Amino acid sequence: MAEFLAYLIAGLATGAIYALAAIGFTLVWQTSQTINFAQGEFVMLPAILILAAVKLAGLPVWAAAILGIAAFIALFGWGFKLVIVDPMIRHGVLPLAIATMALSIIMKEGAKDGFSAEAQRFPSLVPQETVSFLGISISLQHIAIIIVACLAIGALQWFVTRTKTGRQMQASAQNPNVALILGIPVAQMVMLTFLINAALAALASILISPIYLAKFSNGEVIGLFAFIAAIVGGFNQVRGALAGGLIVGVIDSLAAAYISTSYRLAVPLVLLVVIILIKPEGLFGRKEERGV
Amino acid sequence: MKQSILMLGIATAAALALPAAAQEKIKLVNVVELSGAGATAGTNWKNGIDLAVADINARGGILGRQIEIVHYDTQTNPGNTRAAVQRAIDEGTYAVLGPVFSGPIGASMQIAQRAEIAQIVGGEAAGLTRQGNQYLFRTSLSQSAAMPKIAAYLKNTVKASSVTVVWVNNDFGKGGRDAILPELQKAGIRVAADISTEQGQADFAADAIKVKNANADAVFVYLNEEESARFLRAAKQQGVDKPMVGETTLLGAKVIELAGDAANGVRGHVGLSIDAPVPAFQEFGRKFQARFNYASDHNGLKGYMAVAMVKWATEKQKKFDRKGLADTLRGATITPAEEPGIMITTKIEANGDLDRESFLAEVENGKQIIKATLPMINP
Amino acid sequence: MATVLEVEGVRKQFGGITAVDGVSFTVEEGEILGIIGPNGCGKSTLFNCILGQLAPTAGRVRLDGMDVTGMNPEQMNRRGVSRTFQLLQVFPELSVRENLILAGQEHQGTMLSRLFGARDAGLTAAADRMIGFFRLQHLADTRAGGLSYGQQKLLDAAMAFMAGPRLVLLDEPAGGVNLTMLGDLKERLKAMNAEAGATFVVIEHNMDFVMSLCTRVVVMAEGKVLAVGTPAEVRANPAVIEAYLGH
Amino acid sequence: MNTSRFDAVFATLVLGAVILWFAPVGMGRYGTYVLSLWLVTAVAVMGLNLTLGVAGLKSLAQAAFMGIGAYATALLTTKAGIGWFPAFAISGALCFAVGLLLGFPALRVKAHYLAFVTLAFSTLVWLVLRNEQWLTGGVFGLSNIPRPVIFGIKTDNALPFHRFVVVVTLLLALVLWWLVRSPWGRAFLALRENPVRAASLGVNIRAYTLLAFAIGSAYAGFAGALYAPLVEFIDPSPFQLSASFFLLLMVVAGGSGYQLGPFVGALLGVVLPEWLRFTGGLYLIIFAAIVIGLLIACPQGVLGLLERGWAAVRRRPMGSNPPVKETA
Repeated sequence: MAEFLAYLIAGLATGAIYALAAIGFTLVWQTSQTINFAQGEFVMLPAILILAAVKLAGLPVWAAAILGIAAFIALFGWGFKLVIVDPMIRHGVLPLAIATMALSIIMKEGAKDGFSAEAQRFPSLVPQETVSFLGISISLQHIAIIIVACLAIGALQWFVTRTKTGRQMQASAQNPNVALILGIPVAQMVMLTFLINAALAALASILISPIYLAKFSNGEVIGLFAFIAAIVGGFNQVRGALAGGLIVGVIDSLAAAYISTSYRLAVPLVLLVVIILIKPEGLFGRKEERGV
Repeated sequence: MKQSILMLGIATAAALALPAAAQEKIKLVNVVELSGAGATAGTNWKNGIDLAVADINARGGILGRQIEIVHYDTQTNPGNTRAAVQRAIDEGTYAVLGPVFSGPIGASMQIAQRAEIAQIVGGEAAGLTRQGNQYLFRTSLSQSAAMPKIAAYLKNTVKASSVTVVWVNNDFGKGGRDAILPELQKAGIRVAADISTEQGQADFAADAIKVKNANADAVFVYLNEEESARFLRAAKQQGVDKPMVGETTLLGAKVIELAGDAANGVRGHVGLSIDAPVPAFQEFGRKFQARFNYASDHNGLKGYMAVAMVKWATEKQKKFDRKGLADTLRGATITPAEEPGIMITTKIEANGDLDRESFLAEVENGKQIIKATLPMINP
Repeated sequence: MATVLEVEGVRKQFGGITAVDGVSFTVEEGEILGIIGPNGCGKSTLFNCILGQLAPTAGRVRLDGMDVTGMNPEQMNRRGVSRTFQLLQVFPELSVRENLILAGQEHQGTMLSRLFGARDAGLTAAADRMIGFFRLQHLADTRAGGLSYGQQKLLDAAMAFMAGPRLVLLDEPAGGVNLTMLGDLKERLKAMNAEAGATFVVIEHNMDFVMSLCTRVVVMAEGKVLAVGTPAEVRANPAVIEAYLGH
Repeated sequence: MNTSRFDAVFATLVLGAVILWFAPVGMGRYGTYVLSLWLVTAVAVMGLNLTLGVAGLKSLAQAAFMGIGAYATALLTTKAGIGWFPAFAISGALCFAVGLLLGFPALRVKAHYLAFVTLAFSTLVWLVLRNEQWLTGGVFGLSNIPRPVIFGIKTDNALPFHRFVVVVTLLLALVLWWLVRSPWGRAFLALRENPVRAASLGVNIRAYTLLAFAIGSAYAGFAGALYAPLVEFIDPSPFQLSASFFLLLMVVAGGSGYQLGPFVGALLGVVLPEWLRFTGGLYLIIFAAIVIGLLIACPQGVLGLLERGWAAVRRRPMGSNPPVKETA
């Protein structure tokens, strides 16, 4: 039992990170009906930018963090929408999805050539200590990740359902034409979605890099798992992404524990296929009516 | 008398070579993983080569000719590796350096063999040198040489009767795991758990819990440097308190830097390490740090040595003969006295395997401390 | 005259909203039946229920006396029911002739014979006859996407006739078509009815168009059938006048 | 699309094959190898172009199917001692069958779920190739894969093997050219452009969707059957998910739906990075930036760009106006 609890908490912590990244998929999906194949790299890069500001510009950590995050949100929230999404979205979703694949190559190679091919330590906001509970050790970092991620997602959910701006943002994403008629500033709202996506990615980056170490290739794994999480939870719902992330994190952790470790990766994928076959809109997704 | 004739010969050769040096450089192509899964290992290897080339060129090159080094990325893909090795040979490379990963080596070694050009690689998988390829040379001990030493260490020094094996599921880790299991069996050590992890894996919490629950006397960790560091941190968080035993990739400076406290107490067998009690290794480590601003792993040392092997054999045969280079290397013993770049006496077996001294080490207070030096197997 | 299509008590609900509420009517062989009604009265939803694009919540649809409720559009098509859509739906990348061949090819031979047989599935002559009938000869090899809107509407209708169907359902064939083209379209549809004996159901907004084309008219309002009769009868029906002119 | 017996695509394919037959003379083994690798990649891209460009289905498993074909051919020719030609046929048939099995449940739901299912499938195939060492050689791969012997002529050297690849690629391209112009090709196109309308014309959506996916996958199997003897060594890494993404990128960059698009796309994906090597370490960044720039300038890819340019050139001297649509 204690053993199971240990796997569960480790899985929840990892899953919380997947959830943060998965929300990015759902936000971009809602606004542009496309899949951002660079989402994993979005989580990789902020930590690298912060470290670059520390090592190359000699800034103190807090200043580097502010600068790094601001630069990231400007480049990959605002810039991403303006330079990549806007010119291509009119031509259908496929060229855009392909462009994000190319973008992921640029981000990965840029981080490697511009900064380092080596993994780097990343400062942690939380002490690297463990507490004992029911005979198992629980890392404070894991607890912090779960809490911060859930708070951030909760805040986002509150924002989109309870505030005027949030509802306008949601309306713009779901039906831009109607939103436009209702006088909602759709362009700004869509931009806001992309900024929130970048901010959440930066948050995930800061939470995870102390444990994963900052490295140019980290996005590959995070991107894949976040994608699985988004599908499992449902592509069109914020809460779906949260649930999907936690489920995939826990399943992965339990798979490592109780199933052949060399086939560990297969378990979340099989889950994904099963979900698509029995509940294609995802566990918590909204059903999209078959249109004529 | 004999010596002076030799000196005269070298002087003549140098004099003859000198005019050519101005216009003709000797071209060396390094084909290595600079992107994809092998990028970190490959970049270290490349940097080691760049350092060696800079050193050698500063001292007048090989037989008076400067080295021109070209790096080709393989994207850690066998097809691309083959293309790049073919290109290197078509462009007249003197020898092929790299790659580091066994798959890409396997895809490209027949090409160098057919062209009768020496290929000096960073791979450690045991199978590479069992195919009768006369042109393939390693730069480090093969796993089949290193693993018996670890099994003996686990049995005699750690006194473990059961071991958990944690390995990375790529050619490096799988090769090591396949090599250690029979050795453990021979030594009468039980394998409590056999845990496979992914290349580039970031989250080791579940693996660490599994290690803890297996509750063996010791843990044998065979991962690449960064994954080693992540694993050690996760193991510390989960309260794993059994001895962690490993190979070069567990005890390197890189792991200590990344894992911090969690690396303390880690011990094992070290082949090439910038912390080893060999002044040349430490000197290399300082030069590498100064030039690239980070600590080299064993792949950096391997890359440096690969160029030194080319230099030594060329000066030995006193000409730039591609086939002769391989013939000279095969079965040779290179000492640092003859060629400082080799750093440690290295014997090259007929099949391309290496034999050299290695070390038993332990990490204490963030420093790698060498506890014993293990002799060569067939000196 | 035989009854081709029989719609009996068809109802379609979306959540709490009833879009079609117990509609019944029949279509007799050789007639042109019009369905009219204000926007949002459920005409297109009714079409979709008849043709299997949507599954009706209740009610039956019979084709030549056989129950075809809930069959999918492909199966309906193979049983001889064709349709057009409210919005223009031709294949812009194909030429006019290719569009027509495509519209007929699935009714020729088997999957294998279509793969290994003639490239045009033996339909070039039939397609050219149809092109001639709709007077599109000069455009036969033009990309359909390059045609004017009205020309595309003609092609759209022509495609529905390509397989020699038993019944054709036209959803707003006149929508967005200019006046000259409209006359052409009506005249061609009438000719189709007269010469080929084709049976149609037409949904239309354009009253004049319906009244001059159709032999019988069903008037719908708020998901229900308000009146059925000849154009003259319907025009004189007070309930219809109320529904159309009352607001 | 027109139904005349031969057209510009046919002529280009045959002419291209003739040029490529002689191209590597004096080119060196490296150049020859890159040309062969380009054609082999183009075969896989052709298949994906049918699946995606013609029928509009998004498959993320093309490299995995290529892996199945490559491993099948490698195992059959090394361990089972079967000749290359039957191994080639079996590889394609195997991928076709697996495509049907995979596509059937996936397409039952909704076409775009195929992307998700193939994503999972792609990684599962990679796991099996890596873990089942007894069969696939695992991470160590399979080596010494023989090259075919045709009518007693060995293709061990670069040039004969290249010419062999040219012929096989030409035949495969012509089969696809023939298929796209058949009623099946018309139905595939209808699927992509407007599946609802296609269904109302009696097109059996499920059967054609499944066939387009399975035939596209079979082409990946054929490409794998060529890849294994070309490299003479295979391990799981070139068949990873990222490789499937890369093939998708080539389809779109070359010009999705254009029959010559795969050759242009594979040229971009295989030859351009090799050519860009002179730029040193930044070559992949430059490559990716070129792709993004291309897609921003013209989302229809290189051939779309050429077509647009050609139309502009043709229009000007003739002075005719582009077709105008009446507003709806």
